[in-house]
Amino acid sequence: STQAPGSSGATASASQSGGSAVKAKIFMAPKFTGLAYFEVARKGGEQAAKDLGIDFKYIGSDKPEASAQIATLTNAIPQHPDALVVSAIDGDAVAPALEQARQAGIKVVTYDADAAVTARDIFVNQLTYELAAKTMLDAALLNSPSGGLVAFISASPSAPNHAAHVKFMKQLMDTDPKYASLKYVSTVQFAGDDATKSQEIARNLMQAHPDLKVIISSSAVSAPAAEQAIIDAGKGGQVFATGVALPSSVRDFIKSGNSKAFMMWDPAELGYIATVAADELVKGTITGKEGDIVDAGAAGKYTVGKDGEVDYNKPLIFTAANIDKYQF
Amino acid sequence: MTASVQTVPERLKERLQISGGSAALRIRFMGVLAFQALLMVVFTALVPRFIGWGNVQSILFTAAILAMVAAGQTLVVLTGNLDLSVGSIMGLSAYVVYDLASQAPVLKPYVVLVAIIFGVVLGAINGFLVAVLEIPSIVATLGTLSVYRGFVSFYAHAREVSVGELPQWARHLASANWLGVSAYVWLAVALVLLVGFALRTLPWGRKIYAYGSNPRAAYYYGLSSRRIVIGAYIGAGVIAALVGLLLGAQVGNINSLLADGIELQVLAAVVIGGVSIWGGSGTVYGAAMGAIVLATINNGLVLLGVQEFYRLIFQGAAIVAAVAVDALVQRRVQSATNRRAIMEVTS
Amino acid sequence: MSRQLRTYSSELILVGLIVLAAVWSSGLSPYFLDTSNLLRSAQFFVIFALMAFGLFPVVVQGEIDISLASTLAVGSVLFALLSVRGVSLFAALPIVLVATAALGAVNGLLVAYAGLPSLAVTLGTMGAYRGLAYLLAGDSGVTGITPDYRLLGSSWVGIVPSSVVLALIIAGACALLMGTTSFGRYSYAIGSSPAASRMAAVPVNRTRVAAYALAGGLSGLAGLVWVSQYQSARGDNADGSILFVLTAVVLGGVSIKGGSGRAVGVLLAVVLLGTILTGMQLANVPGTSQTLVIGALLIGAIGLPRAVQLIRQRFGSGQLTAPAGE
Amino acid sequence: MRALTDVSFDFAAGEIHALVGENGAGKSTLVGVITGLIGPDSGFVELDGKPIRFRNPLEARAAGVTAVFQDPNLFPHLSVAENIFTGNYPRSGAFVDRKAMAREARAKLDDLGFDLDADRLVAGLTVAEAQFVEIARAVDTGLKILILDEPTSALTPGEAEKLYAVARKLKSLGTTVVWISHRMEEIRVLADTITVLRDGGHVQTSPAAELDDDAMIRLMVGRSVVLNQVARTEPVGPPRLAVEHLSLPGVFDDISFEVAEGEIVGVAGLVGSGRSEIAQGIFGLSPRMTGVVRVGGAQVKPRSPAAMADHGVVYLPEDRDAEGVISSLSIAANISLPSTRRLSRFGFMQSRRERELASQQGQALRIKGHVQDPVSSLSGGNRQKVALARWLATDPRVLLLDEPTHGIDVGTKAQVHDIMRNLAREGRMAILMISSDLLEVIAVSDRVLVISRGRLTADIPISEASQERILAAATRASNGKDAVA
Ligand SMILES: Nc1ncnc2c1ncn2[C@@H]1O[C@H](COP(=O)(O)OP(=O)(O)OP(=O)(O)O)[C@@H](O)[C@H]1O
Ligand SMILES: Nc1ncnc2c1ncn2[C@@H]1O[C@H](COP(=O)(O)OP(=O)(O)OP(=O)(O)O)[C@@H](O)[C@H]1O
Ligand SMILES: [Mg+2]
Ligand SMILES: [Mg+2]
Repeated sequence: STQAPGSSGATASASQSGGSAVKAKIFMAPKFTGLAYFEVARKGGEQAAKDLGIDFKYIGSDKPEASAQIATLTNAIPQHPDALVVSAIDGDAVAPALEQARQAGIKVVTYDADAAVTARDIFVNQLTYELAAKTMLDAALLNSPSGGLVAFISASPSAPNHAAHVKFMKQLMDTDPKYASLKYVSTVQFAGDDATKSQEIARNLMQAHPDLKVIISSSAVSAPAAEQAIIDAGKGGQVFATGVALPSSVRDFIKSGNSKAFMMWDPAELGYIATVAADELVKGTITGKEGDIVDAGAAGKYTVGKDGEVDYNKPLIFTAANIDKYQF
Repeated sequence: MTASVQTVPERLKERLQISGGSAALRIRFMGVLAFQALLMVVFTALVPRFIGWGNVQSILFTAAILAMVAAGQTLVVLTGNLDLSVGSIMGLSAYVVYDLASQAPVLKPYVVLVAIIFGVVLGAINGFLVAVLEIPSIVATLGTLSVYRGFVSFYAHAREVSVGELPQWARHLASANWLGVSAYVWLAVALVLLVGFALRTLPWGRKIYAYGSNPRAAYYYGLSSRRIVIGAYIGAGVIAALVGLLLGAQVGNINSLLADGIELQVLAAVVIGGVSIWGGSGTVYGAAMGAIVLATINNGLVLLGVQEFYRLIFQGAAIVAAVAVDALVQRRVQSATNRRAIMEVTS
Repeated sequence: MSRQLRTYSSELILVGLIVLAAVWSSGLSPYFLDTSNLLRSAQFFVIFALMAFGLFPVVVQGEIDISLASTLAVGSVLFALLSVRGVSLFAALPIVLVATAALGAVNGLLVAYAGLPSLAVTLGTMGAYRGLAYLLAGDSGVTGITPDYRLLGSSWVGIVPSSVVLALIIAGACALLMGTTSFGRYSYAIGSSPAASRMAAVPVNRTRVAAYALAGGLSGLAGLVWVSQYQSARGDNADGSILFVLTAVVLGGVSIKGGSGRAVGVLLAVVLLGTILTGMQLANVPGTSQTLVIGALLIGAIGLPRAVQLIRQRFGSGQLTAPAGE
Repeated sequence: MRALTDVSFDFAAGEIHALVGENGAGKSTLVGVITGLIGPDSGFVELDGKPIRFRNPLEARAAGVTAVFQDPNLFPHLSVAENIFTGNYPRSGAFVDRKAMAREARAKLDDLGFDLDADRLVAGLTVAEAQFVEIARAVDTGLKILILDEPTSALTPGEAEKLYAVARKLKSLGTTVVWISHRMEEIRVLADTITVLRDGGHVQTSPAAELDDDAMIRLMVGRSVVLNQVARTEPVGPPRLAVEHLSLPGVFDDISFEVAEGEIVGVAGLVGSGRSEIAQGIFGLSPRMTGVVRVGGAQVKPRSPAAMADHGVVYLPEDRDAEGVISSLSIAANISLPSTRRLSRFGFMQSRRERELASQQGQALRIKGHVQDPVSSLSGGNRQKVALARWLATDPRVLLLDEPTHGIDVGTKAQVHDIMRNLAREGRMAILMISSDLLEVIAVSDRVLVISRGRLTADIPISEASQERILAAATRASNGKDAVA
């Protein structure tokens, strides 16, 4: 047989708790623990838990490895949570574990990084890849209004969101007249979310391309680290790093005038919405089909789109004018 | 049975003197230099900008941190052991020390001192596990790698120490240029020379070489293996803790993963630099050159616009090539040696 | 009888620890003692177990191989590529096993015939093979694994997952290989003294290469388990897991200096680590504490016997025969 | 286990005091106890009438007691000078004064009459030179006791002479020299007093003049042993091993000889003359060797020890502990190691057959101890027997024995000789025996080959062999040409 024994029993117990007045039990699993970004998203989840009366737990390994996350998820299932809120470190690899969870009656919401479509009910996407790409290029133009040469730093060759961002940015620069002033270095460098490595690459990129104007990274570790390297190399204000960054890690750069803009979204709100969506799935107010509406109160209402995707799509560009508004 | 005879043929003696010994060991350092020169020639031919002053500086800056940690690692490798926990010590020192300093400003002037204390304690724990509890070093420091890193993560709680919280002098140092060269490069040069000098002229250093060359002989000579090994680990720990501060200041936003995984790069630098993984031979200068070789490879491949995969493959090949040269030299030393006992420990 | 007890003392300690860990885990989490869950969790450790059984003979021979996780990645990517290209599993299996065994054999050749230190060699090939895996996998990895490749990871023999059965079979084969064949005899001899083994007409180099090839091949097999369980293959598969594998081997009583250790110990160590990790994860212990516990366990288990001995010497007979202080 | 039991005796000042005893009698252990390397369970050492307990050799050294231990223990990557002063560096301030170190080392070597460059790395030294470094290291001004544990076992007679001179000079300066050796003749010429140990116990201490060789041996082994030559009774058979024009560049050149079935051929020569290398070459340990090797008339290629063992050619290495046995494994595992394949069925070892084989060999060679005991628990002589037993278990045709009785006491020695004769006569094996002990070569061989500087300089029938003739050949360069270029 290909069916895990005992999983049907789990279904029964999970559906009993659904819909009743019992507190929903929701686990949030980031890619891995210890990263400030996920910690901010966790706060959002905890806020939602407070607002909606959810039994909320934050689980995960501190190892940035797919197998570690799979272990975490596998061991979450027997604890019978009502829902899992997951940022998938490897969307395909965790899919079987998530499918197993769904078979056991557990609702699955992904946030930040999606898993295979069949493995989850809803994906709360912070930004569509294309919008993220656009926003990053906008931030690049804010830094270097006259355009110039752009280079990319990604996390790893196997991070699908980074790869998609780069693909769209290249496309936009090639086709969109708005970004025509920007050119790009075709080879992507990889820093594995490591600050030291990011700095080394930033320095080497500046050497490799004397006319380099902007380094873009969708890694919240690499972008600030690259900016730091630029400043330390005495190129602050001439070369710019931008891309995804927590405001707390770039506040000094922006205030000192070395950098004009970074971008992100509000991870707390993202975590909030994802948790709310999970709760609504558990309660049965939504099922995850196209057209359902996730009502996250003050955080807004979002319509479920194709393939269960909910687009949060509220990019933030941090500039000297607004950075103090964002305390995360 | 009292015939007076010539011992070993004179010409054999000469042969031994040339093939064995110092010549070969010295050639080892020249080997790294030659490899570096070859890299530079190739890269310059492919990308003329490679040899520009700005680029050279960039390479040296990258190499500086690695070279310093490698100098510490060399102390341990010379004793025939390994320290896989240096990255964790760096991360722990950087995060905890800077965080303490930003929480309790009275500590700010003592940041360096606090880091040294951390280095001594963490290094001594490693040394104790290896020398007293006799846990093979690779196992012991694999354990402390996890434990020290676990401690930082525990302490950090996913928070970052941001650039603004760092002491001003540390930030200044990270971007300072002295005589047109980054302060870190000067610090690295100073540290490598200092460690090299200490290894060469302090009894402490000579005992490290002696112990690593033949631990059994050291035992017979009454050298305390415990003191020597713990001393080497403390040296490596203190250097790692101090360099952690430098790296932290350089990175700016410090999270609990700072320097995670750097131990393999450091080990690669040491191995490429011709420090024998069997202990007893090699210099910190070689290890520093090894760091420069690694930095050069990374830099050159970025300049060439080569994909990440090739960097991994190229670096791996460089490591294997370096140890191959090392083994050749080692074999010469060995072949020139009494097979019976003297080199037995190293084979 | 007492001789038997002494011979298997490290295994007995492991069994004791497993019992303790199980008691502790069931105290931590009420979900621990759920058999079907335990078996499912066991599945997760199969990949590490296979690599550990590959590493075991290498360590017995006094060498090390830290490139195995990279070899696994090459293996999983190759399996995935062949699957996507419609090659049947039975054709793919020998191809990949030979390929990964060849990668292992390269390590072995460099260590045995060129006489290079194994740590340094495999440090180099760890990077090189990882690069190779990325190269083969392309930017986004390989997905769309066909069902026949997934059977191993999703089928059950009675109530036991097939992959767990596979791991047990490999454990048994490994125990036989090391305990009763000339390869095993040679391995222990080489680990105790390579020079003396050579003089005793032991084919040292060939035995070494064989051990490395076996390690590579078993990592390739672990790659199949990976593909079958996770249905995707990327260049970074199993990155970083070699530390866990090494921990298991050493914890299993295999001396890192070579010459001693048994397969049953390695199996017990994997079970122990699995028990502890599963227990902690079921209790949602933060990842950080898990790291700390494993690190401390490694140091404790290996260092404890010596610590006890030292304390006994200090306070017992008052005699120190070990090298005294300066 | 007790290595030493209740040993008490005195060393007088300014004498050469020989310490003799069988292998495993506890001589080296005693040295360890005196110098603080090993803590005694009970008892004490008195120096100048005061009880003293050194915690390590450095403390002993500070009190004027040093030892040159049995196995060379030097630091190969360091210079001669540094080896001499390790742990005891001349300093200027906190630093090691490297110049003074080199200078003092040179002075010391000159003083002792050793011709050795202090700046050379120890890795490049010969055995004898390494031994000189150890001695130079041990000898110091104000030395009260110098203990030398088998200092001449690796030296040529000429080199040993130098050492005798050093010992006598130290004695004249008031130092007590404790001399441990298995060589009767040197004890005769050197010792003032002789102490005999047996089985970890003290047997007797008496002035050298009052103890003749026979009495000494009787005290050592508890019976008298003579190295007697047994006349051969059977004719030798057809050639078993034949080698032609064997050469290994820089080591030996153009070696040709034959060994017949049932024959024991002794190989004499100075240390480093290349005897071991030749035997190892035949055993497949030197792939670069050229020439022809025939076993039983058929040409074979010495590719590896495993291949040669398959052809029935086996080699007993001279370094028993590092190469002859695997100490951590059991006696049975050691004996069966080269026979694993033969003891396997369908690839699996049959432990019953293994045990049978081991105990059968153990009984034949009278090996002490249970077959499951680790070899590390055995004494040197018994280890040697284990090393031999594992080959005999493969039923070989040609035995290459390298210093088969090196460092073995007289009692066991005679036993080993009997075994060899037996193997040749009854077992019809061809035996090539390398030995530095000329008395042994003459006593056991049917024919003597002499190697000098990598060349075969003489092939002497036993009827014509004498120590003088062998030595003359051993020191002659054939045709003025050296193999070592
Ligand atoms: N630490 C120890 N504990 C118990 N027994 C030991 C110890 N060390 C050595 N032995 C045993 O003590 C005996 C004496 O060994 P020792 O090395 O002193 O002999 P020796 O007289 O020097 O012999 P040789 O002439 O071969 O050098 C041997 O049987 C040895 O196996
Ligand atoms: N101390 C040494 N250092 C370097 N090479 C040596 C040394 N001793 C021997 N050799 C090499 O080995 C060759 C022969 O040595 P080998 O050991 O075979 O001689 P041997 O006659 O068997 O002496 P021994 O009695 O030491 O076994 C020499 O020509 C030399 O090349
Ligand atoms: Mg002795
Ligand atoms: Mg010899």
